[in-house]
Amino acid sequence: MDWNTMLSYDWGAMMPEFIILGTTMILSILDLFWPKHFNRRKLAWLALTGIILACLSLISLLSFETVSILSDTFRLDSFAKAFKLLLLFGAALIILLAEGYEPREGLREHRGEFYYLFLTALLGAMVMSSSGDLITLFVGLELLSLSSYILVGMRKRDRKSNEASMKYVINGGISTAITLFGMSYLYGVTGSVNLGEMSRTMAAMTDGQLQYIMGLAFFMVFVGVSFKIAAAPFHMWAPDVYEGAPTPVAAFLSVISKMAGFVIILRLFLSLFLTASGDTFGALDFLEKNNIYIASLAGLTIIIGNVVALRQQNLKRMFAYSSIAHAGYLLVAVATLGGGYFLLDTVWFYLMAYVLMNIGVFAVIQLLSSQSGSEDISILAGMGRKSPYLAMAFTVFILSLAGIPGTTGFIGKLNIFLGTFITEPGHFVLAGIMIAGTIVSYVYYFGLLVQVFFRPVHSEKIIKIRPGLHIVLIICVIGTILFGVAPNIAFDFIHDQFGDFTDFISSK
Amino acid sequence: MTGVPLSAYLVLALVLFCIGLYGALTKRNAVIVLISIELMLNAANINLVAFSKFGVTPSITGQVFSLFTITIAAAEAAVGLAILMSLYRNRKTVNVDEMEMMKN
Amino acid sequence: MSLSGELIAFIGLALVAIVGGVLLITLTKVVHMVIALVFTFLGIAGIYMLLSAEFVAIVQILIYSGAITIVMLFGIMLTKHQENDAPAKGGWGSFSLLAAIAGFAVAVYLGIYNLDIPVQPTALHEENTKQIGIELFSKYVIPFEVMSVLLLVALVGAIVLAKKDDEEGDRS
Amino acid sequence: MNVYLLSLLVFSPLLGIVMVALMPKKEERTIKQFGFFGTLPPLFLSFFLCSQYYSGVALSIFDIKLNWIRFGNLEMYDPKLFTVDFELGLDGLSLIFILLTTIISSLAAIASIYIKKEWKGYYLLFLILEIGMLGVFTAENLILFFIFFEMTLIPAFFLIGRWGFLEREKASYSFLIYNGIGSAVLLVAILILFARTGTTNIAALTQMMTMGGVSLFAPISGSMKYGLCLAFLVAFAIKLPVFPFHSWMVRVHAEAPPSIVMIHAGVLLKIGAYGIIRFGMGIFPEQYKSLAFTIVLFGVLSFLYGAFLALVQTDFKLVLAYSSISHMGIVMMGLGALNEAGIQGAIFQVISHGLIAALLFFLVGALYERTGTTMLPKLGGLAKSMPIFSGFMLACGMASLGLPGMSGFISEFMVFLGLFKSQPLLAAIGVIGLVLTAVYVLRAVMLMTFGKNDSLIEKEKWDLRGWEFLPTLVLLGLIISVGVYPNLLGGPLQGTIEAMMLALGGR
Amino acid sequence: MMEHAWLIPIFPLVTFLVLLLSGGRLRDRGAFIGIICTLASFVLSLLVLIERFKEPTYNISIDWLSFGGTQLSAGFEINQLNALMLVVVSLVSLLVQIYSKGYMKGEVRFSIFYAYLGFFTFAMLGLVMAPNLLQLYIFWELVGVGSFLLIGFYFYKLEAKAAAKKAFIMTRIGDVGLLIGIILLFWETGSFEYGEIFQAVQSGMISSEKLTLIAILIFIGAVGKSGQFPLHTWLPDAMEGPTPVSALIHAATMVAAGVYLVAAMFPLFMASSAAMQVVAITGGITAIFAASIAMVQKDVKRVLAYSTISQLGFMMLALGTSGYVAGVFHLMTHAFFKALLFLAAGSVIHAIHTQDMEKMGGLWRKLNWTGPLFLTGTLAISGFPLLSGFFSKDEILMAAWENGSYILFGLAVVTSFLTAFYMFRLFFMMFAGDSRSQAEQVKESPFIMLIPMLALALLAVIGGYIQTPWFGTFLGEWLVEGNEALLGASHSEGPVWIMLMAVLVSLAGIYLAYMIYVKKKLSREWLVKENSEVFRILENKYYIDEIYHFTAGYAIKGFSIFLSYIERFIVGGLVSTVTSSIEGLGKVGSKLQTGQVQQYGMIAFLGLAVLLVIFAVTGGYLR
Repeated sequence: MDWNTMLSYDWGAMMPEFIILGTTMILSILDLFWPKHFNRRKLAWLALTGIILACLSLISLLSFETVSILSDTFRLDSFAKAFKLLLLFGAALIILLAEGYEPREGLREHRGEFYYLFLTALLGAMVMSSSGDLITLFVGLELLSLSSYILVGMRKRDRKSNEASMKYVINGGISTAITLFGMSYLYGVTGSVNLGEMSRTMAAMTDGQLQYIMGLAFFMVFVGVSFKIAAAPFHMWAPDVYEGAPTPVAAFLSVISKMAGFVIILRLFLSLFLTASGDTFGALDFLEKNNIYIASLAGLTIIIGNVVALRQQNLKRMFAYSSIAHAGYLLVAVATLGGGYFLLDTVWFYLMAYVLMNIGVFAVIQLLSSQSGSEDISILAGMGRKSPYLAMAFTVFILSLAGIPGTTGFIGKLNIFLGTFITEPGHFVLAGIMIAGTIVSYVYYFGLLVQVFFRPVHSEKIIKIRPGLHIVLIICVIGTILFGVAPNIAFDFIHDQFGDFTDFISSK
Repeated sequence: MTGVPLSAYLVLALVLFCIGLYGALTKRNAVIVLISIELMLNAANINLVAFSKFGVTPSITGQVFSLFTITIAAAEAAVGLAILMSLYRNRKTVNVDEMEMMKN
Repeated sequence: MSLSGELIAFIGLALVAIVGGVLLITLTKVVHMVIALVFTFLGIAGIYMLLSAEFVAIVQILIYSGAITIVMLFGIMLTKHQENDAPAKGGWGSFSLLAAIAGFAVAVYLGIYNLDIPVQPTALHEENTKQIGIELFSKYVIPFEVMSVLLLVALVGAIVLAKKDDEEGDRS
Repeated sequence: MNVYLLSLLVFSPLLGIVMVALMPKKEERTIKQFGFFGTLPPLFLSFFLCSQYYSGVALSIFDIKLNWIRFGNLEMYDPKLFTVDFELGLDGLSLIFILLTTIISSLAAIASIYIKKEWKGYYLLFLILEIGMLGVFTAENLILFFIFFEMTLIPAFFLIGRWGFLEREKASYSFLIYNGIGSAVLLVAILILFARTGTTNIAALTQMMTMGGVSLFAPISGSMKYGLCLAFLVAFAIKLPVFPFHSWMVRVHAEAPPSIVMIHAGVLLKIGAYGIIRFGMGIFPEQYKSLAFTIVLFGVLSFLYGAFLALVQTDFKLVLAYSSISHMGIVMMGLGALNEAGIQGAIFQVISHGLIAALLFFLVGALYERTGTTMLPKLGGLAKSMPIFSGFMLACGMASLGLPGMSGFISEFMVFLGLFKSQPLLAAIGVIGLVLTAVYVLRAVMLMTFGKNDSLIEKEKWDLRGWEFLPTLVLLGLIISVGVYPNLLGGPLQGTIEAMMLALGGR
Repeated sequence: MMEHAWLIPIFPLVTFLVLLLSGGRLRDRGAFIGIICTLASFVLSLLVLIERFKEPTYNISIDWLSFGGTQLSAGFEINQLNALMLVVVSLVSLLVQIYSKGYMKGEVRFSIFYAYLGFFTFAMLGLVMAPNLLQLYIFWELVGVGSFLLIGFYFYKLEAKAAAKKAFIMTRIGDVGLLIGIILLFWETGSFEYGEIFQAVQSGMISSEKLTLIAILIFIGAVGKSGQFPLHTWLPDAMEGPTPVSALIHAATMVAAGVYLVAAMFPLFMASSAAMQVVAITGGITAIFAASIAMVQKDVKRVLAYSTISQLGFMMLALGTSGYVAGVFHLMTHAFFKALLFLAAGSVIHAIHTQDMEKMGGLWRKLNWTGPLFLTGTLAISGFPLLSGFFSKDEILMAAWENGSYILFGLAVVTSFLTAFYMFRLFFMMFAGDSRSQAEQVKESPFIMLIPMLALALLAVIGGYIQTPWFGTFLGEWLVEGNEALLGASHSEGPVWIMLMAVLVSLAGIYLAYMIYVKKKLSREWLVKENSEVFRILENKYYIDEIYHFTAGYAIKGFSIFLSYIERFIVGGLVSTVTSSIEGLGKVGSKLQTGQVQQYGMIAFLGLAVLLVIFAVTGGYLR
C-alpha cells in the first residue's frame, strides 16, 4: 500500500474526527503553555467551538454516500452519521455543563485537562460509531473508557472521586477483559475482524460447535458492553461512580458513554448476529432465537433501576439508577429489534430524548449542588418558589424522564412499545415490565417534584446561573418539549436523511 | 504434522482467564487486582494469537489485534496505577474492600 | 497425539503460566505475587513463540514482564502496602464466585475442548514482524492513530492523577 | 372558521394562562380575576357550539384533522400507516361532556377564591387542567386522547399536593400512582391496537374491530380483543373508580382543595365513563357485550360498597367520597345494561353526579372556610346559624339520593329501568342501595344541619353570601332543570346512543 | 276548566318558591300568600270537579324523556278519582293553613313553615293528577320530602330530627318496591300510562305470576306511604312535627296516597287475586294491630296516629276485598274527621301545652268549642250512626262480607269495637273528669283556628251522605262510571244485620270506655295489673321499633363496619402489600449494593455465567 492508495481514500469523511482531534491538540498545547493565572474556563468555549465545527462538518457530510476507508476500519454510513450527530450534540451540552462546573474544592489547575479529556472520550465514541472493524471498535471503546476513568477521578482531593474512579477502573478493566475474550472467540470462528466479512462467514455457518462458541462470544461481548450502558448484570458500578464523579462527568457517563455502548451493541449485533444463523439448519436468526436473554436482562435492568432508585436520597445516585432503568428501556427496543420496523430510529430518538432530558436534569443538579455543597434531594426543596423558571425547567425534564405525554420521553417510549407489540407474538411480558417500571419511576420522579414544589425553601441563597448552563437549560427545555409536541421534526429528519439505514453493512 | 491442537491453547487461555478473574475479584490489594485484570487480557491475547494460526482462515490480524490489546492493557495499567496513587494519597489504603464510602 | 517437541514445549510453558497464575492467587506477599506473575507472562510469551508470533512474544516480554511488572512494583512500593494481602474472605460470596467461575469455565470448555478446525498451512512465522508492520500501517492506520491518542490520554491522565498537588509551582 | 373552532375551544384557556403568567405574583386579586376570566372563553365557545347544535347544525362540520406524527418509516406500505393526526371532533356525547367541563371549570374557578396561597401557580395549573379535560372529550384518536388524559393528571397532582388539606401529599401520590397504573394499562391497550393496526383513529378502529379489518403485521386474535376490551375497562374503572380500585379517590376527595374536588368529582372521574363508552363499548362491542354481566356486577358491588361505607364515615368529605364511588357504581350498572335506557341513564348519571358533586364540594368548601372542619361530630345545628347554606345542603343531599325532580333521579331511574330488563337479579340486589343512599345522605346532612350544636362558635353573618350564590344557584338550577325536563340532555345523546346500540346489536 | 287544571298544583308551588326566596322576611304575611294560593287551588279543584261531573276524563301530555325509540311523557289527567282527591287535598290543605295561622303564631320560621306546606301541597296535588306511574312516582317521592321537611320542622329537637329521618327512610323502602314494580310493569306493558297498562292487563299479556309480583311490589310502596304494617313505625314518630302538619299529612293526604295508589291501580290488583289477598290481609292486620296499640298510648297525637294507621288498614282491607268504592269513600270521610281530630287535638295542645293525656281532663268546660268539635270527630270515627264514619265503615264491612272473607270481616268488626273504645278513652281522658293539668290559664283557641275545625266538623257530619244505603249511592256510581268492569260494584250489598252489628259494636266500645274512664267501674290499675304482660307489649308497640333497631339497624351498621374493616385491611392491605413488596425489593437491591467493587464485578460475572450455563444447557448446539 503506497502513498497514493492512502491518498485515494476520501479522508474528508473523517473531517469531524480530525476537527475534534485537532481541537484536543490545540487545547492540550494551550493548556500546557498558557500562564497559570490564565482562566482556563475559556478553553471550554474553544472546545465547544471545536465540537460545533465538527458538528457542522458532519452535517455537511450528511449527503455523502457511504464512505469506507481502509477496509472498513472507518466507515461513514447513515448509522455513524446519525449517532455521531447525537454524540456531538450531547458532548456540546456537556462541555457547557463542564464550563460552569465549580466543585467545592475546585478543579484547581486541571481544568484544561478536564475539557480536552472530554474531547478524547468523544473522539473514542465517534471512532467507535463509525467503525466496521473489531479492532477500531475496541480501540475506540478503550479510548472512551480510559478518558472517562481519568475524568471520574479528576477531583483528586475528593475521596469520593478517587474511590469512584478506582471502582470504575476495576470494573471497567474486568468488562474490557470479558469483552475482549468474547471478541477473540468471534475472531476465531470467523477468522476476520472486519464486520462485513464476519457477518458473511457467520451467516453461512452451519457447524453447531462453532455456533455455540459464537453464542458464548455473543454473551461475553454483551455482558462486557452492558458495563458501558450500565445494564444488568453489569450496572452496579453506576451509582457509586456517578455519585463520586464530577457532575458533568456523571452526565457524560449517563449520556455519551451510554450512547456509545448502544452504538457498539447495535453495530455488533446488527451486523453480526442478526444475520447469523441461530441453529444448524440456518432456520432461525441467532438474535431471533436468543432474544429472550436480552429481553430478560432488559427486564431485570428496568426492575433494578426503578426499584432501587426508590430508596435513594442522593440525587446523582438516584439518577444513576434512573439511567440504569432507561438503559433497560432501550434494551427492550434492542431485544425486540423494534419489531423489525422500529429499531434504529427508535433507539436514536430515545437517545436524543435522553440526551435532552438527562443533561437538563444534571445541569440542575450541578447548579444546586455546587450552591449548597450537598447532593441530597433536599437541596431541591422550595425551588419552585425560589426560582420558578428553573423549577419549571426541572419539571419538564422530570416529566419527560417519567414519560409523560407532551415531552420527548413519551414519544420515545411510545416508539419502543410499538416495536414490542407489532410482531406476533408480541413481547407483552417485557412491555408489562417496562410499563410497571415506568409507574414505579413515577414515585421517585414525582418525589423530586414534591421536593421542588411542596417543601419549604431549603436555602434562601439566590441561585446564580452561569451563561453556559443557561444555554444548556434552554436548549434542553425547548428540545424536550418541541420533540414531544412535534416529534415529526426529528422523525422526518432521520427518515429523510438516513432512510432505513440500509447501508449498515458493507456489501463488499 | 500433529502439533499441539488449537483446543489446548484455548483451554490454557480459559484457565488463565479464570485465574485472572478469580484474582481480580478476590484480592484485596488494588495493585494485584489490576495485575489480575492484565492476566485476563493476556488470556484473551492467547486466544487471538492461537486463532491467528489455527483459526478458520488463519491470518496475521489476530496478532495485530493482540498488539493493540497489549498496548491498551499497558495504558490501562498506567492509568489504574495513577488512580490508585491519588486514592492512596487521600485514603492511605490500597485495599479494595475498604472502598465503601458510597454504597446502597 | 504423539509427544512431539512442540507438545513438550507447550506443556512446559503452559505449566509455567498456570503455576504462575496459581501462585498469584495462593501467595500472601504482594511482591511475590507480582513476581509469580512475571513467570506467567514469560510463559505466555513462550506460547506466542509456539504460535509463530515472534513479534508479539517479544512485545509481551518487553511490556508485560518488563514494563508493566516494574510499574506495578513501583506502585506497590509507592503505596507503602501492607506486606501481606489478607486471604480472601470465605463464605457465601466466594462460594458463589467459585460456582460462577466453574459454570463459566465448563460452559466455555464444552465449546472449545474438542474444537477442531482443519489446520491450514500458514506463513505467519515468515517475516512475522514485517507482516505485522505491513498490516498495521496499511489496514490499521486508523486504530493505530487512535491508539496514539489513547496513549496520550493515558499519559496525561497518569500525570494529572498521580502528581502531587502540593507542589503547585512546578507545573510544566 | 368552523374547522378551527374546536381547537380554539380546547386551547382557549391558554389565553388565561398567558394572562395569569404575565401577572406579578403579588397581585392576588387580579390573578384570581384573570384565572376566572380564563375559564370564560371555553365556556362561551361551548355555549356557542351548543347553540349551533340546537339550531340544527351538524356537529361534524367542526371536525379538524391535521397531519401530525408519523412513526416508523413504512411509507412504502401505506402512507397513512402509523400516523397520528391531530384530529378533534364532536358529537352529542362529547358536546355534553364539554359543556359539563366548561361550566364546572368556571364555577370551580369561582370557588377557588377559597385558595389561600400561591394563586398564580394554582390558576396556571387549573387552566392547564381545563385544556386537558376539554381535549379528552374532543380527541378523535387514542393517542391524542391519551395525551390529554395525562395532561389532566399532572396538574391535578400538583393541585392536590400543593393546595390540599393536611395529608395532601399522600393523597396526591395515591392519585398519581393509581391513575398512573390506569393510564399505563390504557397506554398498553392503545399501543397494541396502534401497533397491530397502524392507526389510532377511533372511527377507523371501530370499523376494523367490528367489521374485521385487514392487519398488515400481526392479527388481533379474538382473545386479544377480549384482553384489550378488558384493559380499557380496567383502565377506566380505575379512573371512575369502581370497587376495588377506589381507595385513591377517597383520599383525593378528602384531601384535595374543594375547588379541585369540584373539578375532580365533576369532570375528571367522568373521563372514566366517557372512556368506557367510547372505547370499551365503542371499539369492542362484541367483547363488551359478553363482559356485561361482570360490569354490572362490579357496578352493583361499588354501588353497595360505597353506600355501606358512606354510612359509617365521620368526615363529611369521606361520606361524599364513598357516595361518589357508590354513584359511579350506578354508571357501571347502566353501562352494563346494554340497552338504551341503561346507557342513557349512565350518561345522565355521569352528568348529574358531576353537577351534584361539584355543588356538594362547593358547599364543603364554603363550610370549611367558615367552620374549619368537616367532621360530622363537630358539626350540627347549622340550619340555625346558616339556614341558606343548610337549605342548599339539604337540596343537594336530596339530589344526591335521587329525589325526583332533580337530575339524580332521572339517571338512577333509567339505569334501573334498563338494568331490570337485562339483569333483573343484579338490579334487584342493587335497589338496596337506593335505600342505603337515602340513609347515609340523610344521616350526614342531618348531622350537620339539624340538631343543636355546642362546640361550634357561631359568628354573625355566617351564611352564604354574595358571589357564593352564583355557583350554588347555577348548579342547583342545572340539577333541577335536568330533573324536570330531562330531554334537555337526552336530545344530543340520541345519535351517539343509537350508534352504540347498533354496534351492540340492538336490544 | 279542566285544561287549566295544571294550575292547581302550581299555586302552592308558587307559595313555596316565593316564601323560600323571600327567606323568612315575610314573617306572618307568609300565611296570607299561602292561604290565598291554596284557596285558588281549592276553588279551581272545585270547579274542575264540577266540570268533571259533566265531561269525560281529560288527559294531556307532552314528551318528557326519550330514549331509544321510547318516549316518556309528562302531563296530567282528570278522572273521577283524582278530581275528588284534588278537592279533598286542597280543601284540607286550605283549612290546615288557615288553622296554622293561629297555631304557629309567634314561630320564628313562620313563613318557612308555609313554604313547606306549599311544597307539600304541590307535591300531593301533583301526585293526584299524575296520568302515569312515573309521574306518580316522582310526586310520590316529593310528597315524602315535603313530609320530611314538615316533620323535621323543629330541626333542633333531636326527636324531630330522628322522626323526620325515619319517616323518609321507611317510606323510601316502600318507594323502592314501588319503583321496581313500575319498572317491571314498564317492561311488561311498554308504558307507564294508566290506560295502556290497564289495557295490557286486561288483554292478559302478562303472566299471572308476574302480575302478582308487580302488584305486590306496588303495594309495598303503598304500605310504606300509608304506614301499613310492617312499615308503619314512622307514622307515630312523625307526630313530632307541628300538629297542623299531622292533620294535613298524617290524616288526609300523604298517608292516603298509599290508598290512592292502590285505588288508582285497582284494575291491576283486580287481575291478581293473590295480590288482593295480600292487600286485604295486610290491611286487616294493620287495622287491628294499630288499634290495639292505640288503646294504651298516653300521648294524644300518638293515639290519633295509631288510629290513622288502623283506619288506613281499614281502607286497605276494603280495597283488598274489592270494595273499591268503600275504600275511596272511607278515604274521603277519614280525611275529614281525622283532620278534624288532629286540629282539635292541636287546639287542646295549644291551650294547655302538653300532649300527655294523663295531664289533661276536665277540659269540656274550659274549651267550649274544641270539646264538641272533638266529640264530633270522635263520634264520626267510632262509626256513630248517621255520621260520615258510620256510612263509610259500614260500606267496608259490607264489602268484606260480600267478598266472603269472613275472618277479615271479623277482624274489621273487632277493630271497629276497639276504635270506638280507644277514641272514647281518649275523649274521656281529655275532656271528662277533673283537670289534671298544671296549666293555670286554659284559653280557647282563637277564631282563626276554630273556623277550619268547624268546616271539617260539618264535613265529618254530612260527608257520608253522598254514599248511603238509603239516600242513594251517588259517589259510587260516579266513581265507577264507565269502568264498572274494572272497578266492581258501586255499592256493596250485605245483610242488614251487619249495619246493626256495627252500630252495636261501636256503642259497646263507647260504653266500655265510659265505664272505665268516666264511671271508673273498672279500675284501670286493675286492668293493667291483670294483663301486665299484654300491656307492656302494647305499650311498647309490640317492640317493632326495637326489633327493627336490633335487626336491620344493627345489621346494616355492623355490615358497614365490617366493610370498613375490609376497606382498611383487605383493599388497603392489598395496596400496601404491593407497595411494601416493591419497597422491599428496593431494599434488597440497595443492600446488594455494598460498595464493594469486587462484588459488583462478581455479580456481573455471575450473570454472565448464568447466561452461559443456560445457553449451554438449552441452546441445543452441543450434542
